[in-house]
Amino acid sequence: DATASLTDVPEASTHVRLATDEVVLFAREEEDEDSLVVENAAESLDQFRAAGLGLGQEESFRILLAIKNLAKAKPLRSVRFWGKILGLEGNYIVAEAEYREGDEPQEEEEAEAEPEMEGDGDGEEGVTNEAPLPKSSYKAAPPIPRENVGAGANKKVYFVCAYPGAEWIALPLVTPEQIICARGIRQFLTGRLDAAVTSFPPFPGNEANLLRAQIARITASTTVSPQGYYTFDEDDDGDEGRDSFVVDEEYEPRSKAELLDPALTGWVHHSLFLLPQGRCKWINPSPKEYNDEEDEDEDEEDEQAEAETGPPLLQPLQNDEDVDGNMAWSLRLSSQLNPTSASVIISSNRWPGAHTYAQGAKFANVYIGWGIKYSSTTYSPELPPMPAEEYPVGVDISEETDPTRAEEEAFAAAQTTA
Amino acid sequence: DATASLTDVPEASTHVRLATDEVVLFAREEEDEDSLVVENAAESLDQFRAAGLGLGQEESFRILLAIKNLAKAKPLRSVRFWGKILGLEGNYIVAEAEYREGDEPQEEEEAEAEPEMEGDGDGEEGVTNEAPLPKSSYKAAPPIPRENVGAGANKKVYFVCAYPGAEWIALPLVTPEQIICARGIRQFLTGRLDAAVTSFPPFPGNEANLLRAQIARITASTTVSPQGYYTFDEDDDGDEGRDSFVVDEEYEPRSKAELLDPALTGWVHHSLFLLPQGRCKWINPSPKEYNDEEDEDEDEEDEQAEAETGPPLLQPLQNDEDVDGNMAWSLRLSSQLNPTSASVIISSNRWPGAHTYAQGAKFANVYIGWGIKYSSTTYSPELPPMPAEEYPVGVDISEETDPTRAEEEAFAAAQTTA
Amino acid sequence: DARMLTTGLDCVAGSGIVLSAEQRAALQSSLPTLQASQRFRAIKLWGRIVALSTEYFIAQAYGSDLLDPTVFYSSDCSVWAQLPRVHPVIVEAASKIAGRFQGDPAHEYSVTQPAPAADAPPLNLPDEVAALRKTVDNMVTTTLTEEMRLAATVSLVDFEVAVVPYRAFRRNPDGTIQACKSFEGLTPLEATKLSSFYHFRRPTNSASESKNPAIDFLDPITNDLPKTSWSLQAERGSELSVLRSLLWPGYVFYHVPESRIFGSFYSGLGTRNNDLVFMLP
Amino acid sequence: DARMLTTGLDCVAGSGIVLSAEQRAALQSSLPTLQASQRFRAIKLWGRIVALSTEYFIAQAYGSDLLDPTVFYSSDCSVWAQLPRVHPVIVEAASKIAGRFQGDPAHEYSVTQPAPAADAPPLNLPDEVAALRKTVDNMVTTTLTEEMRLAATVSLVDFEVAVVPYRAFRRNPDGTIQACKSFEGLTPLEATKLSSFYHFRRPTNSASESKNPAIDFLDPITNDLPKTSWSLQAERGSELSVLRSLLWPGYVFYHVPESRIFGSFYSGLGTRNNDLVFMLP
Repeated sequence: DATASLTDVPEASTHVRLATDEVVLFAREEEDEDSLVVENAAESLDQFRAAGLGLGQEESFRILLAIKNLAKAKPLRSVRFWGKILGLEGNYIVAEAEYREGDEPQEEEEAEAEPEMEGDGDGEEGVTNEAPLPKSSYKAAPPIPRENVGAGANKKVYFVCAYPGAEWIALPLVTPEQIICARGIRQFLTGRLDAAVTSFPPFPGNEANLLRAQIARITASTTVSPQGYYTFDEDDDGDEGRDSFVVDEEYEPRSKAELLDPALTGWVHHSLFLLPQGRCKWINPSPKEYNDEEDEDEDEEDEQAEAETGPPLLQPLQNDEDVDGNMAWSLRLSSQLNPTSASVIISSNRWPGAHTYAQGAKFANVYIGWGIKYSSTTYSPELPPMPAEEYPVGVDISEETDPTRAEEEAFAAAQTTA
Repeated sequence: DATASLTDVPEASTHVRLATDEVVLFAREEEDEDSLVVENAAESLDQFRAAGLGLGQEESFRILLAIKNLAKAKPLRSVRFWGKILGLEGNYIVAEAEYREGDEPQEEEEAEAEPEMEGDGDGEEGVTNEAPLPKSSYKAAPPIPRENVGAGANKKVYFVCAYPGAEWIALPLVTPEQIICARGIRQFLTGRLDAAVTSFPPFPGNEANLLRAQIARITASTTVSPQGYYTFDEDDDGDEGRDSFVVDEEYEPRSKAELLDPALTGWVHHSLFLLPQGRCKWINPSPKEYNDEEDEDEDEEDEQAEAETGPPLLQPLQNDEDVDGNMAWSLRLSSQLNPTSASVIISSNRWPGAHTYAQGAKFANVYIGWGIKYSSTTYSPELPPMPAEEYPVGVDISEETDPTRAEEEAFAAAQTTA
Repeated sequence: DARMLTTGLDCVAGSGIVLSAEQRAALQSSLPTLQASQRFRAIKLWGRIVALSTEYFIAQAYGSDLLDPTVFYSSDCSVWAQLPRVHPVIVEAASKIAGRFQGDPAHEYSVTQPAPAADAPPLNLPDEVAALRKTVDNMVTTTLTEEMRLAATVSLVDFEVAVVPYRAFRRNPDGTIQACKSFEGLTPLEATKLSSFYHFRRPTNSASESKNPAIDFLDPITNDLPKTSWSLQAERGSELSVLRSLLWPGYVFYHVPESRIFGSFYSGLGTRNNDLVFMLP
Repeated sequence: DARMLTTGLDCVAGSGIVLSAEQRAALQSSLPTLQASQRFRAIKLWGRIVALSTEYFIAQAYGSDLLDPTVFYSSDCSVWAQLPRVHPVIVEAASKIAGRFQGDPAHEYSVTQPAPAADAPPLNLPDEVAALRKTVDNMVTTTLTEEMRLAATVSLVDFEVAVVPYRAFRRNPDGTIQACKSFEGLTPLEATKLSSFYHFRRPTNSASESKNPAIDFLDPITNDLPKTSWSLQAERGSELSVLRSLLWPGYVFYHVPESRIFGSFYSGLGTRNNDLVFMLP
């Protein structure tokens, strides 16, 4: 009833600005997709919606258009809708992409996108520079180098926007420290990428980095696919460390019964496990200088620390750890009344909001939620370390009680009388 | 805002009765579909909806359930959602089905469902029996026999219900007279199957028959499919009269460009043409008695009337007659912004509301509308025939002008004086 | 309202009127932008006219006069062009065009009608309208574009069949019309009666003998001829009243009783049903 | 309202809350039937609690008291069972259960809490509630079913986070609460402020010093602790206000400014976020 609310002349509202941004989505262009793989986000979201999950139809369609725009704007090899993370003041639409080989942004470019964060915990703004404080003698262990674009936790790059049609912003690469620290904190995101993260332990970076770390954790834990969909490349040498796979052209879709088997044998992880170290590929944290270009491929076996290992790629889910005593995954059909054309839905109980559907030869992952890992126990932040002792108490220095006024007076009287 | 309208205690409204009917749809049962082919109406309607056609999502889903219920209740070989016909007081949800061989209802059963209508035009109620009128000497031509279940215009059977969840009612078989008469009238349906049809020429039957006739006409004209999807059975003998076809297992989906070709070579009719005679298979209207069981197969060539022929099955659309000077079909893509996963939509301009989508190896037909054929010229109902002359004027009988009073007086005076 | 797009479309879906997610998404962006660009108070999607080679979507934007909208059209729900305002003689000529819209706004139609009688008062047409008319042998031939026909059709539909529920609007003493804030919706019983619906147009019956001129100022649709030029049905029980025009098939008005939710949508060929009298049972 | 289901769901979709066409179709049939079966004045879909092996859909039906609904649950949106009314001590015990709902209404939970001090006033529990509690060594162990936990959770969510816009309800002199007919929606500006939203519960602050007790009778959410236990965002510009609870993540309230459209939906795990204070920036 358009006419029922005709009362005031509206000012140019935020809504209009939003809509104007969105209008760019609907500009029509020649299709020219060649080899670029753009997931049909609207179709996947239709499947999720048929299971009572996901987002509304109009937003889904806008996301599809926004992702196509992203694919046009950047030299990408593939791009898909990763999910939507809710924040306190705004939300993030997240796209996962891979650059075309050779088109990865240069390190300088990366560095620009990244805020200062390679140091040890000075990412906190507005706290420093109050007065010259005594210098701590604490010397941090040298940071564990992050994985490069295309490898491990940085295998994919992530772009976020506040809503479909807003500018896509590339998130910085994630560092092991960020992942380790993100595991220890529970934090709502604000929706502003440049927001400071105020937490203990202090997070090495701003919200863009925390968001990226959470995406890395969620991705590592929840990107699953029907067993057999992906396979290792035959040409690849078959040792433990295989970290790439291809779509099996001969994949015969799993039956619904197989996918619904509570033993979870029908599903595998297709993202590398994130080691406690905060990397997917373990690196020896010896204090030697690493050459960034080489550390991935050469196995320098300085056995100073024990190598961490995780489950290999394409490992079935049945070995996944329980979530607070409950199964890690819940399985169901998308439809109870029309099972013939229903899809199978697998939902992570570790990261509520992460779902995967599989129907026929198609599947997709999505995450829609606050970016918070499930926990049934009440969170207690890590306690700050004990304060350091001020001075070593020894022969030269000992602590004494301050004299009382009576003692001082007695002392003064003694001096005078002496 | 549930709470915003909490004012009156509602009486048990029609709505509740409706909803209670619908609840039966959602009763869950074991799936047991064996060889029965039930079209996923919801999926087809999703495709139409993606093109801005069809019905709402919830109604689509209820239709799917209603069709599954129909499939359970009757011995059907296949069933699909045919469409929805709007009426003045109510609407018809129409399902098209084929009985399993041998499970066709007996003729008696048919006759029960059919109202009296085999006569010539006494289907009009409340008009007869006013006073004993003079008998007309007009003798109608013997009716052309209708086609049997499984043949021609009665190849499929049709079930209708007022809304999904309401009882499915089988429509009677259609007769050639009904089809011929339906062509000459333009009539809204009421939504009541037993409503009288008041038209000139008088329609031989009630609304159930008119509805069935319109369904036959729409089906014959608008059920089209991508060329190559269906093929003639190799085992079938290949003469002109082939009236059955099978799905080509090796069908390679037509490209969108082929389907969008304005020459319409990408599309064929897969329903038989309805001849002027009101049948799909011409029959010699000689007054001999026909044996219903034989008339289909034997070509008795009493050449008293010239046989009517129509285009054969699986004939491309490019030979279709224009519709009032415009092309008979309109073609478009379902989506302008996402052409890669769009479907091709072909819409009949002869029967507005009849649409077909094709995407990949799938296609479906649907009709949603008032059941009225398009016409740009103003309709004039057929004029009643000229009144018969009262008596043949001849030597014995001639018409004369009544004498005027003056003449009568003159005559009387003459008599008297004579 | 653009805001009520989803609700409204949900209410007309049972009549076979749906828009795709793509179209809805585009409208949700383009209509507010269009509204803001010219500071309209409100904008609504009026409907869709299905041409042979495209679909014309129509939007109406309102300033202060609810009965005098600015009309826009678009074939992709995204880029909008304003429709010309057409003179009544053009509307009259356009109403004589039989046949489908072609899909090309520049397509030209010629309409030939008898010229007005010689002793008729002069029409005093504006130059640009007069330029479209050519009189030969007592016949006037009007040449108009499909864009003009589109504009004429929208105004014809609005004049002939646009309806609102009783009490939803009031007339102020100065003659302006506004939404009635106290309107709480029709009762379920009222919603089943044609007499509860009124033409949303400047009343043709100016000598209204109504008792309450602030409320009873619109023409009731029950005066329409033929009497059954409407199909009023309750959908989903009494949760939704749907009023379909038979004169302009494709015009659907909806109202959720006991709520302020009402509106209409036209989705059709853009042709008037001149056969209506013959088509009724 | 069941009638407003689509509009409401449309408003919470941006928060990741959607229902399938199957679920909506089932609800459109089953909710009105449920409402009529016991002659409720209204019924609404309250939300969905996601258990490990199923989803519990929750509906609330209203008689004369808007703050005392009858609560139903269903796992298929079609067959509904009534939830028991649970005693406050059971609600209190249920609130201590950590972890997920299992999906089996008969699943039993045990909650052990310190017994009340010896000199505390006696609780006077009804027999059926007392039967669920067993005191051993100054500890009370309460045994309750998942169905009771479900009922307790719904009442906890309603008490702690159910909100309504300012002015949408009024209190009559007899203390009953009713929808305010003159409510025209919040202004776009008001809709951006937490102070425009109130708890829809019997006010805890009984000594209200308000000037207008008919309107200002509800607890403002701005008194909640911690202060930022809410995320208020404008979606689609200012066309839609969405208020998400951080204390009960999954509770989403929506309001279309300048309209009467408002409502809420809960879609979550059914667990309270006890870590909230640590999670704020």
